[in-house]
Amino acid sequence: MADERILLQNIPWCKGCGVCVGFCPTKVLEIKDNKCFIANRDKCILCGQCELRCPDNAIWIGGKK
Amino acid sequence: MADERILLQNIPWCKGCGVCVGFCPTKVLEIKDNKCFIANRDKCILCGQCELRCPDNAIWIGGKK
Amino acid sequence: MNKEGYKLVQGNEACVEGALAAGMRFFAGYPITPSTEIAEISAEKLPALGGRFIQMEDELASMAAIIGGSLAGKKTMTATSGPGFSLMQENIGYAAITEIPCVVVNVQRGGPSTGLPTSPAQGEVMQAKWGTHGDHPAIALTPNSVQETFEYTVKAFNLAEKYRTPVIFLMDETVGHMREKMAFKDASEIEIIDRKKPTCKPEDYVAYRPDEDMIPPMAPFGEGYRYHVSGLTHDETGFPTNNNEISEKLVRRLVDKVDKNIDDFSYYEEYKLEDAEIVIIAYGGVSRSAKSAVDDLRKQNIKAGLFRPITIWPFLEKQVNKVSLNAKEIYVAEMNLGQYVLEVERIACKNCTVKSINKVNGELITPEEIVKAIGGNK
Amino acid sequence: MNKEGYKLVQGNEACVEGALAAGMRFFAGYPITPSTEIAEISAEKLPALGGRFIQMEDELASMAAIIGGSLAGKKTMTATSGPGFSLMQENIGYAAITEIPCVVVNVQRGGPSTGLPTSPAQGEVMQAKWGTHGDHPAIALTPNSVQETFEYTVKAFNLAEKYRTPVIFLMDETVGHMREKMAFKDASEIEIIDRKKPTCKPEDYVAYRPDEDMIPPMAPFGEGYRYHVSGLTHDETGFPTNNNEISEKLVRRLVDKVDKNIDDFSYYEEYKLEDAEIVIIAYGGVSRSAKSAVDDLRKQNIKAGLFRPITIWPFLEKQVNKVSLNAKEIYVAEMNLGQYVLEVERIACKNCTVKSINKVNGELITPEEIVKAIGGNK
Amino acid sequence: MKKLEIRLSGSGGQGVILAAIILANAGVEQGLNAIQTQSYGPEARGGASKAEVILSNDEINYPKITRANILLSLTQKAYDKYNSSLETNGILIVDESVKLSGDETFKVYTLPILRTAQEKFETQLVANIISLGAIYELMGEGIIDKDIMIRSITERVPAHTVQKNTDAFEEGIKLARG
Amino acid sequence: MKKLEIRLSGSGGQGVILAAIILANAGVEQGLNAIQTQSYGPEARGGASKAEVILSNDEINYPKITRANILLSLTQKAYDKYNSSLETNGILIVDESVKLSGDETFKVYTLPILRTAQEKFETQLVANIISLGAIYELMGEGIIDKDIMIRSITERVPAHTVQKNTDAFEEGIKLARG
Amino acid sequence: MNCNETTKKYYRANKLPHIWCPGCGHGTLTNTIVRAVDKLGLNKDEVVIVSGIGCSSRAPGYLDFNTLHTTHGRALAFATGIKFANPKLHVIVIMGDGDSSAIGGNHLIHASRRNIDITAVVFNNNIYGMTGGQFSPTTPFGDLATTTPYGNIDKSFNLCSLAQGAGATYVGRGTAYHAPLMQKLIENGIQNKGFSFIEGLSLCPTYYGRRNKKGSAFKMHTFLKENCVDKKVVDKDPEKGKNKIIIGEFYNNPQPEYTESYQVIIDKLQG
Amino acid sequence: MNCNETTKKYYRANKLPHIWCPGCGHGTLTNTIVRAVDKLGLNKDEVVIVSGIGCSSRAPGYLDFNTLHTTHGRALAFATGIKFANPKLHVIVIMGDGDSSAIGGNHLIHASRRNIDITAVVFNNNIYGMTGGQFSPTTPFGDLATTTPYGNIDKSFNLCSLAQGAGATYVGRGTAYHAPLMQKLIENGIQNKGFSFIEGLSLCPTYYGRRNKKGSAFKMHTFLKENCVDKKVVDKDPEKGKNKIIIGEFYNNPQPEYTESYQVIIDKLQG
Ligand SMILES: Cc1ncc(C[n+]2csc(CCOP(=O)(O)OP(=O)(O)O)c2C)c(N)n1
Ligand SMILES: Cc1ncc(C[n+]2csc(CCOP(=O)(O)OP(=O)(O)O)c2C)c(N)n1
Ligand code: SF4
Ligand code: SF4
Ligand code: SF4
Ligand code: SF4
Repeated sequence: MADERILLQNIPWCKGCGVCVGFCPTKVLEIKDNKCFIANRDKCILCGQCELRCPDNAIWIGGKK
Repeated sequence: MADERILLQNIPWCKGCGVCVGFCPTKVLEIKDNKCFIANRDKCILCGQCELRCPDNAIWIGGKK
Repeated sequence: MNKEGYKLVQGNEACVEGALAAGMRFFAGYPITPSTEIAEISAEKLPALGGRFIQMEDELASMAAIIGGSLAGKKTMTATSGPGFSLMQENIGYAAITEIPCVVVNVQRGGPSTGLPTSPAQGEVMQAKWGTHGDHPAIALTPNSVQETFEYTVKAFNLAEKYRTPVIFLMDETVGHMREKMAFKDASEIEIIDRKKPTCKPEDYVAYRPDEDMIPPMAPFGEGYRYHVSGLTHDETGFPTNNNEISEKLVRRLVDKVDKNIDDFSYYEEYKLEDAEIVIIAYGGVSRSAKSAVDDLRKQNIKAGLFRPITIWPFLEKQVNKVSLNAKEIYVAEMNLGQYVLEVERIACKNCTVKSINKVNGELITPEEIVKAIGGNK
Repeated sequence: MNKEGYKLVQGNEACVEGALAAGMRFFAGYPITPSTEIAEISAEKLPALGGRFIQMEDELASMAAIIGGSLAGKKTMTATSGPGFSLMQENIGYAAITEIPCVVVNVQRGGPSTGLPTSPAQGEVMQAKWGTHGDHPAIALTPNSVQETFEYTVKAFNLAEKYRTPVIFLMDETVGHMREKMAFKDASEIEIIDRKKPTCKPEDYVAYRPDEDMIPPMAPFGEGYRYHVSGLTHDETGFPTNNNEISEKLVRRLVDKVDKNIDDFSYYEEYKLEDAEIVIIAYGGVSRSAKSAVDDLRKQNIKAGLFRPITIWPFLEKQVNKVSLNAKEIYVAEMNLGQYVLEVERIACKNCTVKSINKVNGELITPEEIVKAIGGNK
Repeated sequence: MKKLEIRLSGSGGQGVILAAIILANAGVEQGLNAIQTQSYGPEARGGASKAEVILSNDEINYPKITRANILLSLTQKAYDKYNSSLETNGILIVDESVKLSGDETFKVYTLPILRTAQEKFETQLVANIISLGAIYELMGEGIIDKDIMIRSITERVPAHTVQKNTDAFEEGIKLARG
Repeated sequence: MKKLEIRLSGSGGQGVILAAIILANAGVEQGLNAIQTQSYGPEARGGASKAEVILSNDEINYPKITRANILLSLTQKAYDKYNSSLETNGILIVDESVKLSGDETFKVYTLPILRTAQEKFETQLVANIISLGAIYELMGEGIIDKDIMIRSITERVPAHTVQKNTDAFEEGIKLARG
Repeated sequence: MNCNETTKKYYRANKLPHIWCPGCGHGTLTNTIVRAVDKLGLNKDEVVIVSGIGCSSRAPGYLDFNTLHTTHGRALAFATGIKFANPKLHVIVIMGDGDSSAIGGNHLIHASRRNIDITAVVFNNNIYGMTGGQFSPTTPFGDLATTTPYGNIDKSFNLCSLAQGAGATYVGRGTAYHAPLMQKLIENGIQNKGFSFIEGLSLCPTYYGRRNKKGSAFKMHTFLKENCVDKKVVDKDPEKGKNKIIIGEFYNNPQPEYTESYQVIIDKLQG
Repeated sequence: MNCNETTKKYYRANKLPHIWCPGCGHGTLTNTIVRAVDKLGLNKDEVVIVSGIGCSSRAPGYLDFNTLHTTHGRALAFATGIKFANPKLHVIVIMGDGDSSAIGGNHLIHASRRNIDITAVVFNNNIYGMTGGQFSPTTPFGDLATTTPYGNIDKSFNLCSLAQGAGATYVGRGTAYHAPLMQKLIENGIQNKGFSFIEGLSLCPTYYGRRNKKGSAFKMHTFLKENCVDKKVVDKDPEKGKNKIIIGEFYNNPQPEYTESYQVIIDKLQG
């Protein structure tokens, strides 16, 4: 059964610090216009590193919106 | 050559705490009227315990007055 | 206890008895002469009542602890003297802006600095109002007898609870250390005021939204009303803001809730004032000498009277103004170099002469000294 | 630096430059907005001059350290803001009773408590006089420009040294953080006063025996004059006493040496006062708005003028009285709920009406607000 | 009785403050107005110690003694310091060890208080209560009932010393009777 | 010139305060009266940041701006907050990313400041100095000499960025010239 | 509320984003506290979060508990009052390194000594963040700060040793990078009936990082990753601890708790 | 002056007798300082003695040096100012246990941390003497004091561990009974270029002794004699330290001194 969860963001909370970008093992994320941007959603392995590391609770793995 | 030194006191400084009395190994000292009193000067062996212990610098071994 | 219910009690002890009667169940303090008995007696009496005493590491911590204790729902007090009072100032301001009720007793001794630790003085009258930084409300009461110490400690708690503000109980060594008769009052004879609690549901609670009386209801931590408390300028929700309008409104309300209600707690004594041309103003220990002096002066056919503020802060403007309208001369007698007199002058000097009788030598001003200063014999 | 010798300088920086020019060689402090630059710039500049900067663990320690440093012979300073100023009070009283010169800078921000850390206010005017327990002397100066910050920091040191007393340099965030032109003065253009040292032999030195000017010469520790310094009430030798007469004499002298010499350091500015019927009294940042307001009012044919105290404590009784004799109305404009106005009222209310213009919202009072309060247009 | 001002002086540790408290307490129990004060000093340890009691039917305002009606001095230092504060026709009670200045205008009772304490009770600690007995005796009759005094002592001294102290009180009365 | 009031606004970290300081500094070097202030806020981080400069031949009393003659806004937030403070015939300089309300009465210069910084200089850090160039250009001639401006920049930016910043300044002038 | 479940449950999401700078470690550390509370299933109404003043001390404002933002350095003294007045409450104190160990050092050692049941969490970023980058008692020797323009000459505290030496009965150190460890330490700390001290190495890219050329927030995380070793590892092989920062659980030694000891007195006198 | 030679040389004999109670250990401990200074032959003009407030803190008044009696708890902060302003001075600080570790705890740990060349001597009588017998942070568990009428529930500090943990580079403990040891520790402390902490167990027969039925001053001396064991003895045979108070030199580990480190900066900038 495929994981129903997906990478979610709260863009206004994101400060573009790049911590998630650095930790993402599969290079899903990039910084664009000072915000985190999901550049390669398909590469996401739902490892949760971004969620664990984001100081701003601005990115997480959650139920499909 | 006999030790020229002798047990001396400054009575006004003495508070009669009895510490010297307790430490004197030869029972030279007594408390009388709330002051240290040299009851048995002849027993004094000039050990200096009283001087070392007196919190009030009120008794010491010194040159003959 | 004698037939009329009196007992010989020390002033500092009376303060504790009053506090316990008022419902104090938490005391945090740090020893300092001449207030130490207040801590010691609290340590002895509180636990039997289910109350708690803690000796903190210093006065900064003591003040912090009673604020914390109050927020957790207890009526709390600390007691100190000059040096400790200076150290408590920062957190007194915190209690003021966060509106957390508590009572701070200062048994005044000779200053400045370590000064004369065992002698009476009244050097902290101005500090009781101006000691902490920034504009803030100030209530301070000053007893002049053991009985009054009991009764006004109760009132100090009542005012703290009612107005949600720290109240300074300003004693002096004379009153703190003297023993005289005191009537222990029964709980039923004493008016006790408890802080207003929210009646709304927790989700509707806006922690710093004042009722019409300018005072927001206060929920103790732990009862389901989760809210935020901060010493930063905050809005009605309690969260920091630097909105100019809200900031101004907060500080003004804090001060107004006390100042505009002064009629509710204008405590004072008038003695032979009806026809007085010479009015002595005195408080605390000195007022006892002043009363004797009035009697002496009257014997010399000098129409003297006494106005004795018990509420020292806010200043009893209305009453002092009235007194000054009928007086020729006002003499303010204080064990300091002239503190309360500054406020008296401000209000009264349009109407009459204001003079100062001061003493800072570590002794209570005597009736003779007052009589002499006023120009009577003896 | 431009041709006329001006440079753009921040107020807090000017304070350090003034201090260095005055001879400050020791700074102890603890960071706090909006005074922090004073510590930072001191840290940077002192060692090259052989001076010393130390960041202490808190403000209690900072105040203690500058007293210690001064006793060891250095000119010392600390800088803080409201919360830290409250914490320094106990030891400010210690410096007062032991007569150890030092300068305490308070760059005022919004209070009470943590309040509005980055906004201007003038909430510590009364605290600067009454913040520590017991009767004590108080000198406080208030600059209103960067240039003046430089110059009056020098004077603050001079007064501390001359009168052997802590001097409060009461800035506000407006002045501390603003940048404007400032002329760096050459050492030769600046009057520098150093503390009076004993000229007698060590064995004849009586540490607290005042000369005729009420001030005892001061020997730094380590130069052969071994003596005792205590915050207890002491006699001329510096040793504790509870002799009533000596105690009274000490406290009175401490206060008198300052109060009775007020003519020596009555700093103030008068602006268009000659024919003024409406007098604005303002100081620090607000006085700049007040000056603009005077100009605006004059344009509307309202005879307005400005009296600006730079010496805030002791209160400039003589000058304010004179001003009040010619004025119809005095308006005291302050970024607080009315502090300096209390003293103005005390002195002036016999002679004219005294009104208050207050603002505690975290912003500088504007010229318009003053004009409006006075009843002018705009 | 309108007003009775009593000063008790001695050296720190002699317990004159406790004696004063017992007396004031008895005054209150008797239904009088009573006030008790004492002087502390930073240097009080070992120095002169002073306690005061005012008894009165009327309200007592100024809480300190202006001129004492009765002065107790257990030590020379205390006597030297306070004897001038006794009113002209007051009563002075001193321990026999005190040397008088000689120009006393008031009634003087020189009593062997300290010696009695040591000899009869084998402790200096009761000197204060012996003194209290003497004061009580000389204070005048009918001001405070004796059983109230005894009760006051009983309440305020450590439980295991009650008997000794009430005995000392009686001894003080005896000494004063001469 | 009697008095020129300039407000620079943007978000925290964009360096508008430094730009203001450089401008005020140049004013003083020019021999003018100049005053520079800024607003801090406990929440300043990330929020709107504001700096002000007043230049005048006369003494400057009230140190804050009443109505700006020139307003720079680098962000929407800053524009929204401050645009009402510009005087009717003042000059508004905004980054192209800012959406205008549309009812501007004043002269508006919409310039690609942030983009230019990024594209030409590969760093947002010079946006403030580009803005300064634009302000300088639009401020009017003869108030401050250009070499004084350049010197002021040179003195106040980190040594290794002087060239970049003076270039940015020139770029700003160019942008404003259109 | 657009956020994950724990955030929804424990944060005052309408107060977000918080004021911390981009990449500030304080956000990550705050999350470790939230997760610990969640894990233990504490009743939100009975949790009190107290802080002093500083960047770190802003944390309580974002958390949906009973929250108290006090004066600089005094958080533990306020917290002591709360806990002693109502021992049923779970009291967690968040402090900065300056807050807890410069101005607040005395309260730290005394709360430790009393062993009062409070869990103290220090967000240690080696600098005073809120006031713009002055050195703190934990700034490493030689480092730059606005008040050490020539390099820091102050020795720095080992906060864990200090707290343990003063009497804390649970002591551990985690980091913003080692978030799971940090969470576990906090859970254990809360469960310890007594004073628990947990140091969390944070990171301040804005002041400490920039001035000392530590690179981006991510780079600072990497530094923590590479330079910290768990005590357990070092215990086995001390060589591995050389020139490293030791993290992990240092001390866990329950002793009589203050409010309980006092309750014994109350019970005796009332009983 | 009717007294022995050291007293004559170092005391302000006209201020004697001091105010301490009969048998108070503070007098004896003060003498150990005087003898240490004498032994080292320090120039009296260059010796500064600083104290806070308390019975112990009255000591400087009796000593013929540059003497400073400050505010309660702040002695080390004043002393830091003195030493830092004029590093040539020998600064000795005398404090009580309350003075140094209750209200003054923060300055103690920070002076220790900075390793500034000050010799701190604590007269530890386990009680607040000056204010009449309240418990202090060193009052043993269970003991009586006016503010612990039902027995003390506070854990007590080990002052030496606290100072050492905070960074003091010389640490030792003596007692009023072990006067010669005490003197030696002080000598070593003064010679250590850095912060030295010496605890001297004192005795307060008046408050601590009386309330806890410890008997006469002499009996209290005897207690110290019988219950203290030197660290050296315990190091050899740990059994001997069981239930005893350990005394002696605990730590002697010179490190860069604060005023010297600062001088390096001055020299570099002026250089
Ligand atoms: C009494 C007092 N002194 C100083 C300050 C100023 N101040 C606010 S926060 C702070 C230090 C912040 O550093 P830290 O505690 O390490 O926390 P961080 O901001 O780094 O998280 C200081 C000095 C204050 N608010 N109150
Ligand atoms: C700020 C302040 N708080 C309290 C006091 C009162 N006080 C004076 S000495 C003292 C404690 C004395 O105990 P300790 O330091 O152990 O010394 P000791 O008297 O036992 O030698 C206290 C609480 C004070 N003087 N100042
Ligand atoms: S870690 Fe969070 S705040 Fe930082 S860039 Fe990623 S989503 Fe944005
Ligand atoms: S030890 Fe000293 S004070 Fe005590 S009795 Fe002996 S001589 Fe007197
Ligand atoms: S200044 Fe440092 S500690 Fe403060 S929010 Fe920014 S990164 Fe975090
Ligand atoms: S009270 Fe105790 S410490 Fe103080 S002098 Fe007396 S015996 Fe010594």
